[in-house]
Amino acid sequence: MTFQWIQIPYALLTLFIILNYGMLMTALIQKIGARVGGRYGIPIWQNYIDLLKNIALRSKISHGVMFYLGPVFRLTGGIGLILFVPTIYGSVMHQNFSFAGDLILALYFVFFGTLGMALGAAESGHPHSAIGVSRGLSQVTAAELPLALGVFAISLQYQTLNITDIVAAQQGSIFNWTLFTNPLATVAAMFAFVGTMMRAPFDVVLAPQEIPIGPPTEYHSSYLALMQTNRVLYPIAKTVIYMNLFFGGATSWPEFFVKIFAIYMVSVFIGVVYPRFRVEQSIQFFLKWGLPVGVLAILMV
Amino acid sequence: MKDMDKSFRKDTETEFPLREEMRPRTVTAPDGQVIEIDPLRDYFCEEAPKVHRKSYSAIVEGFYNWARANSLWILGFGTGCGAIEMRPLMTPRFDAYRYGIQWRPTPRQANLLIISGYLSVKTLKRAIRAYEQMQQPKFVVGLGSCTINGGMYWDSYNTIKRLDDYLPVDLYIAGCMPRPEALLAGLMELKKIIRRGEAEGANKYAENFDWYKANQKSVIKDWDMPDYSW
Amino acid sequence: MDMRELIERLTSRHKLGAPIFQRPDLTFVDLTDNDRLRALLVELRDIEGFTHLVLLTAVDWIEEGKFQLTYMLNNRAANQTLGLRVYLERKDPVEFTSIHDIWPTAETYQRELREMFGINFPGSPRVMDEFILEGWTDMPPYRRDFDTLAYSQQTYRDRPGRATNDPRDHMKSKMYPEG
Amino acid sequence: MFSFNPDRSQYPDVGPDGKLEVDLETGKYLKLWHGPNHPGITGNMSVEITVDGDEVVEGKTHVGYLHRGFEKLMERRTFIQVFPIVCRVCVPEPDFNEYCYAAAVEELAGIEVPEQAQWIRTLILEMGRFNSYMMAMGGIAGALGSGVIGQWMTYVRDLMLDRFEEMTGARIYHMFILPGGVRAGLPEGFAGRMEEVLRTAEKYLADVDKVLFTNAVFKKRTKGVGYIDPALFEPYGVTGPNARAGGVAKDLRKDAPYLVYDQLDFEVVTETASDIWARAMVRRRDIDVSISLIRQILAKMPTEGPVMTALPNVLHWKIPRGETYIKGESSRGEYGYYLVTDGSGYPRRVNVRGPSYTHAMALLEHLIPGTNISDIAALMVSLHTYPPEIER
Repeated sequence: MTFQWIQIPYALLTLFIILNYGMLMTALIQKIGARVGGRYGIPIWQNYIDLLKNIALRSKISHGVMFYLGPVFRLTGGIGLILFVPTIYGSVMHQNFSFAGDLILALYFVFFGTLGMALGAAESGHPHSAIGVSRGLSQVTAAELPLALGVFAISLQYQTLNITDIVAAQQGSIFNWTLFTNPLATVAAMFAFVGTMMRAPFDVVLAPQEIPIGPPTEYHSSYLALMQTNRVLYPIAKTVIYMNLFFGGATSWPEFFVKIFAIYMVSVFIGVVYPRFRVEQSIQFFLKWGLPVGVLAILMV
Repeated sequence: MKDMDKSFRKDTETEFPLREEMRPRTVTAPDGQVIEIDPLRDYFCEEAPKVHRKSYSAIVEGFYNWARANSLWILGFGTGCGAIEMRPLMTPRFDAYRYGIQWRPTPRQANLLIISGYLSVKTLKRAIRAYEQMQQPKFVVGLGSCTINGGMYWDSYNTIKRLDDYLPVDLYIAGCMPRPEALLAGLMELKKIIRRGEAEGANKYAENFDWYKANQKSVIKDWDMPDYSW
Repeated sequence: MDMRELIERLTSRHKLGAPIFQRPDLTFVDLTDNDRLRALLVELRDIEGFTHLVLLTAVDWIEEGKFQLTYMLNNRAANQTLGLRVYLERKDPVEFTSIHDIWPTAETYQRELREMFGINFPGSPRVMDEFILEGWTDMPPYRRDFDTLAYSQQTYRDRPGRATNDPRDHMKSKMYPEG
Repeated sequence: MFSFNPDRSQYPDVGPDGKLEVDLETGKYLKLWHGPNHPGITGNMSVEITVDGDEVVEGKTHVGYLHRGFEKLMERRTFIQVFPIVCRVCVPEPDFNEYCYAAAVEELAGIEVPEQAQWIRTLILEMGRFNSYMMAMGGIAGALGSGVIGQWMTYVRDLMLDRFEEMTGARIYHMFILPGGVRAGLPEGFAGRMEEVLRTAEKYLADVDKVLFTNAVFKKRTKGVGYIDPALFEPYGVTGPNARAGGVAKDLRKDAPYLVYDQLDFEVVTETASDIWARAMVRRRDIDVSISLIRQILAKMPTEGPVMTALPNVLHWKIPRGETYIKGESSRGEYGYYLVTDGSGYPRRVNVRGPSYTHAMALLEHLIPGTNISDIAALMVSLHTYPPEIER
C-alpha cells in the first residue's frame, strides 16, 4: 500500500469520530456503573463540559518542561496508536497508516503513554504521583507479558506482523476469529486488557483511597484537559487493537461501535463489583495466571 | 449561660516559636555535598496572586461560565460535621452527579471548596492552603450556621466565627446541619451566580490580599508557610 | 467481687480516703499518698483484675488550689469500675508520674492533659508534642481561669446584627412565669 | 513465586521516647501525609507516615482538626443547656452522647426515668448503631476500591434516617434524649414502616454478602492483614467490635446491661482471626443483631405510658457535688461520660470517653509499622474510628 496525501485528512476524520465516540461511550459507561449503585448517573454530554471547563480555567502553574510534556506524551501515545492501526477493515478512508510491521509499533505505543506520564508526573514533585507512577510502570510491565506472548502467538499463527493482514485472515465467518482459532492467546491477551484498563481490581495506579488519584495529582486546567482527552482516546485505541487481533476487526462503523463497546464492557463488568488488588498482588496475578496461559498459547501454535 | 469573665485578657505577647523542621539548617547530602536549607524560603514561591481578567468577549465568557457552572468539581475535604451529609448527596437518594457535580481528591483539580461546618484554627490553616492551590476561577461555599456567625460554637476558643474574614465566600447554606436538599438548592443557586458571572471570589481574594492575610495571621499564630501557597 | 472488701484489703497497704459507692458497679476512692500510685495501679491491674484503663482525666478545683486526676479502671469479669482519685497542688509547674509503661494507651491521655491542663508527665512518649491545639500560646484552655467566651470575643470578629436570645428569658416566660 | 513478607531487620527501631530516628536526607525514606484532605482517611484527621518503598516504617496520628472545646463549652452552660450541644460531639452516632449525658445527670440528680422512655432510648441507640455500621461497611469496601457497596449502604442509611426524622424531626442531630426521658413517644404506625426499612436493608445486606464477602480479591486484601494480637486488647484499651473480632466477647450490652438490654434476647457476635476480614465480618453480623433487636424492641415495648419525668425548675437546677461515669456499647466500643458536679447550676467537668480515642491514637500508631501503604486506609476504616470523639 503506498502513501497518499489524502490519507492525512482521512486519518484526522477517523480520530475525530473516535474522540466523540469515546466521550459519549465513557459517559455511558459511567452511567451504567452508577445504575449498579442505584444512581441516575452523569449526563451523557458531561465529558464535553468538563473538558471545556478545564480549558477555560484562567490560571495554570507549571513545574518544569517535563511537566508540560507528560500529558503531551500521553496523548501522543493515544493518537499514535489510533493512527497506525486500521480502524475499519476494507475502508480506504479509515485504514489509517497501517503498514507491514505495524503490530510492533502499536505495542510500542501502548507503552509509550505510560512512560511519558511517568516523566511528567515525576517532575511535578508530588510524592503521590511518584508512588502512582512506580506502581503504574510495574503493573503495566507485568500485564504486558501475557499480551506480548499472546501477540507473538497469533503473529506466528498468521505468519505476519501486519494488523491489516491479521484482520483479513479473520474475515468470512465468526469462527475465523482468533477468539475461536486460538482461544488461549485471546485469554492471555484479555488478562492484559483487563489489567491495563485502570479499573478495579487493577486500578492501583489511581487508587483514590490510597494515593489520591496517583500520577495526575498535580495536573490541572489545560494539562488535565489533555489527559482527559487521552483518557477517552487511549482505551478505545487499545480496544481497537484487541478487536483487530482477536475479534475479527470491524468492516463498518456500526460494527465498530458495537464491538468496541462489548469488549470495553468486559473490564467494566469486572470493575464495578471488585475491590482493588495491591500492586504486588496484581503483579503476582499476572505472573501466575497470565504468563502460563501466554506460554501455552505459543506452544499450541 | 455563665457570664463572661471581664477581667480575662488574652495573651497577645507570646510568640509561637518556629518549629524545628522549619528552622534554617545545613545538611550533608549522601554524596558529601553540604547544602544550606531554609525551609521557609527554598521550597516556596513568594509571589502574590494576581487578578486574572475575564476573557475579552462577553459571549465567550458567558459560554465559559456556563461550562464552569455545569462542571463543579468539589474538593473532597470534609472540614467539619457537615461532611456527613455530603455522602448522601453523592449517593442514590440525591445523586448530585446528575448536575455535573463530582468529587476531586486533589485541590489542583477542584473548583469548589465546601467548608462543611465549623472551622477550627488548625483546619483553617489547611483550608487556606487547599484554597490557594486551587486554580482560578474557584468558588467557596460555607455550609452550616457555624461558618456564618459561629453558630453553636459562638463562644468556643478554637473555632472561627466568620468564614468570609478569611476566604472569599460565594454562598452560605444555613442550618445545623443543612439537609442534602438544602445543599442541592444551594449548589443550584451557586450555579446561577456563576452563570451571571458574579462568582469572582478568586479575584476578590487577590485584590484584597493584604486584608485577608492580616485576618488569617491574626488567628493562626504559627504561620510557618508562604503567604500564598502556589 | 465485693468492692467494700477490696477497698478494705487495699487500705491495709495503701493510704486510701473514704470510698464513695456511687452505684453497685461504680466506686470512687481517693489516694492520699501520691507516691504509691504506680504500686497501687500495678497491684490493681495484675492481682485484682482491673486490666482495662477506661479513662484518665483531670478536674480543676481552682477554689481549693488542687487538680484532681481520675484514673478510671475496669474489671470486666466482675463488672466493677473503680475511679481512683489523686490530688495535685495547683501551682506551676504541675508534674506527675507517667503510667505509659503500665498502659500504653495512657500516653494519649497524658498528652491531652499536658496540653489542656498543663499537667506534665515527664518521660511519657511525645508528651511535649502538639496534640489537639496548634500554635497555642495562651494558658491551657481547660483550666478554670481560662474564659472561652472572653478569648473568643477578643480573637474572632462577630458578624454585625447577631442578636443573642438567651433561652433563659424565653423559658422563664413560657415555663416558669412565677420565677 | 515471590515472597512479599516484610523483613523489618533493616529498619530502625522506635526509640524509648516513641520517636523513630529516620534520616530523611538519605533519600531512603519518604514522609507522606495522609490527610486531612485525603479520601482514604475517615473524617478530618491525618496520619503522617514514613515509607520505604511501599512499606510503612512509621505512622503518627495527628488529630485536633475538629476540636471545638466541648468540655469547656459545657462548663459554662446550665445542665439543660448542655443537652443540645452534646450530640454534636460525634456526628455519625450522636445519640450515644445524648444518652450518656442524660443518664449521668439523672443519676446525680436522682431522677427516675419512665419505662416507656427507656425502651425508646434503646430503640434510638440501636437505630444509631445500625446507621453507624452502614457507614462502616461502605467505608471498608470503599477503602479497598469497591465503591458500589458504599452507594448501597448509604442508601439504606438514608432510609433509616427517614425513620429518625419521623420520630425526632431531624436527620442527623436528633436532640431527642434529654435528662428525664425522651421528647416524645413513637408516631402512629411507626413499627410497620420500620419493618419495611429493615426488609430493604436485609435485601441489600444479602447482596453485600454475595458481592463483598465471597469476593476473592476482598479476601486476599483483608485476610491476615492488620492483625491485632488479643494480648494487646487490655493494654491498648481495645473495646467493642475490634475486640470481638479477636475472640473476646466484650460487649457492654451483655457485660453491664443498661437500659432494657437485659430484657432483650441476643448473642454477642465474635470472630477469632482479629484481622481486617474478621472486623468487617463482626460488623456485618452485628448489623443482623441490631436488626433483630429493633424488631424485638418494637414488639415488646409497652404501647402506653409517660415518656418524660417532670424536671425541677431547670433555670435554677442545682445538682449536689458528686461524680459518676456512664458507659454504653456504641458501634465502635465503649462510649462513656464522666460527669463531675460541684453543687452549682453548671457541670464542673464533663469528660467524654470515645472509643476512637484509644483505637485511632495509640493502637493505630502501634499497628501501622510494617504494613503496606495500600492497606493504611483499610486498616483505619476497619478500626472504625471517628475523629470528633477523639478531640471533641
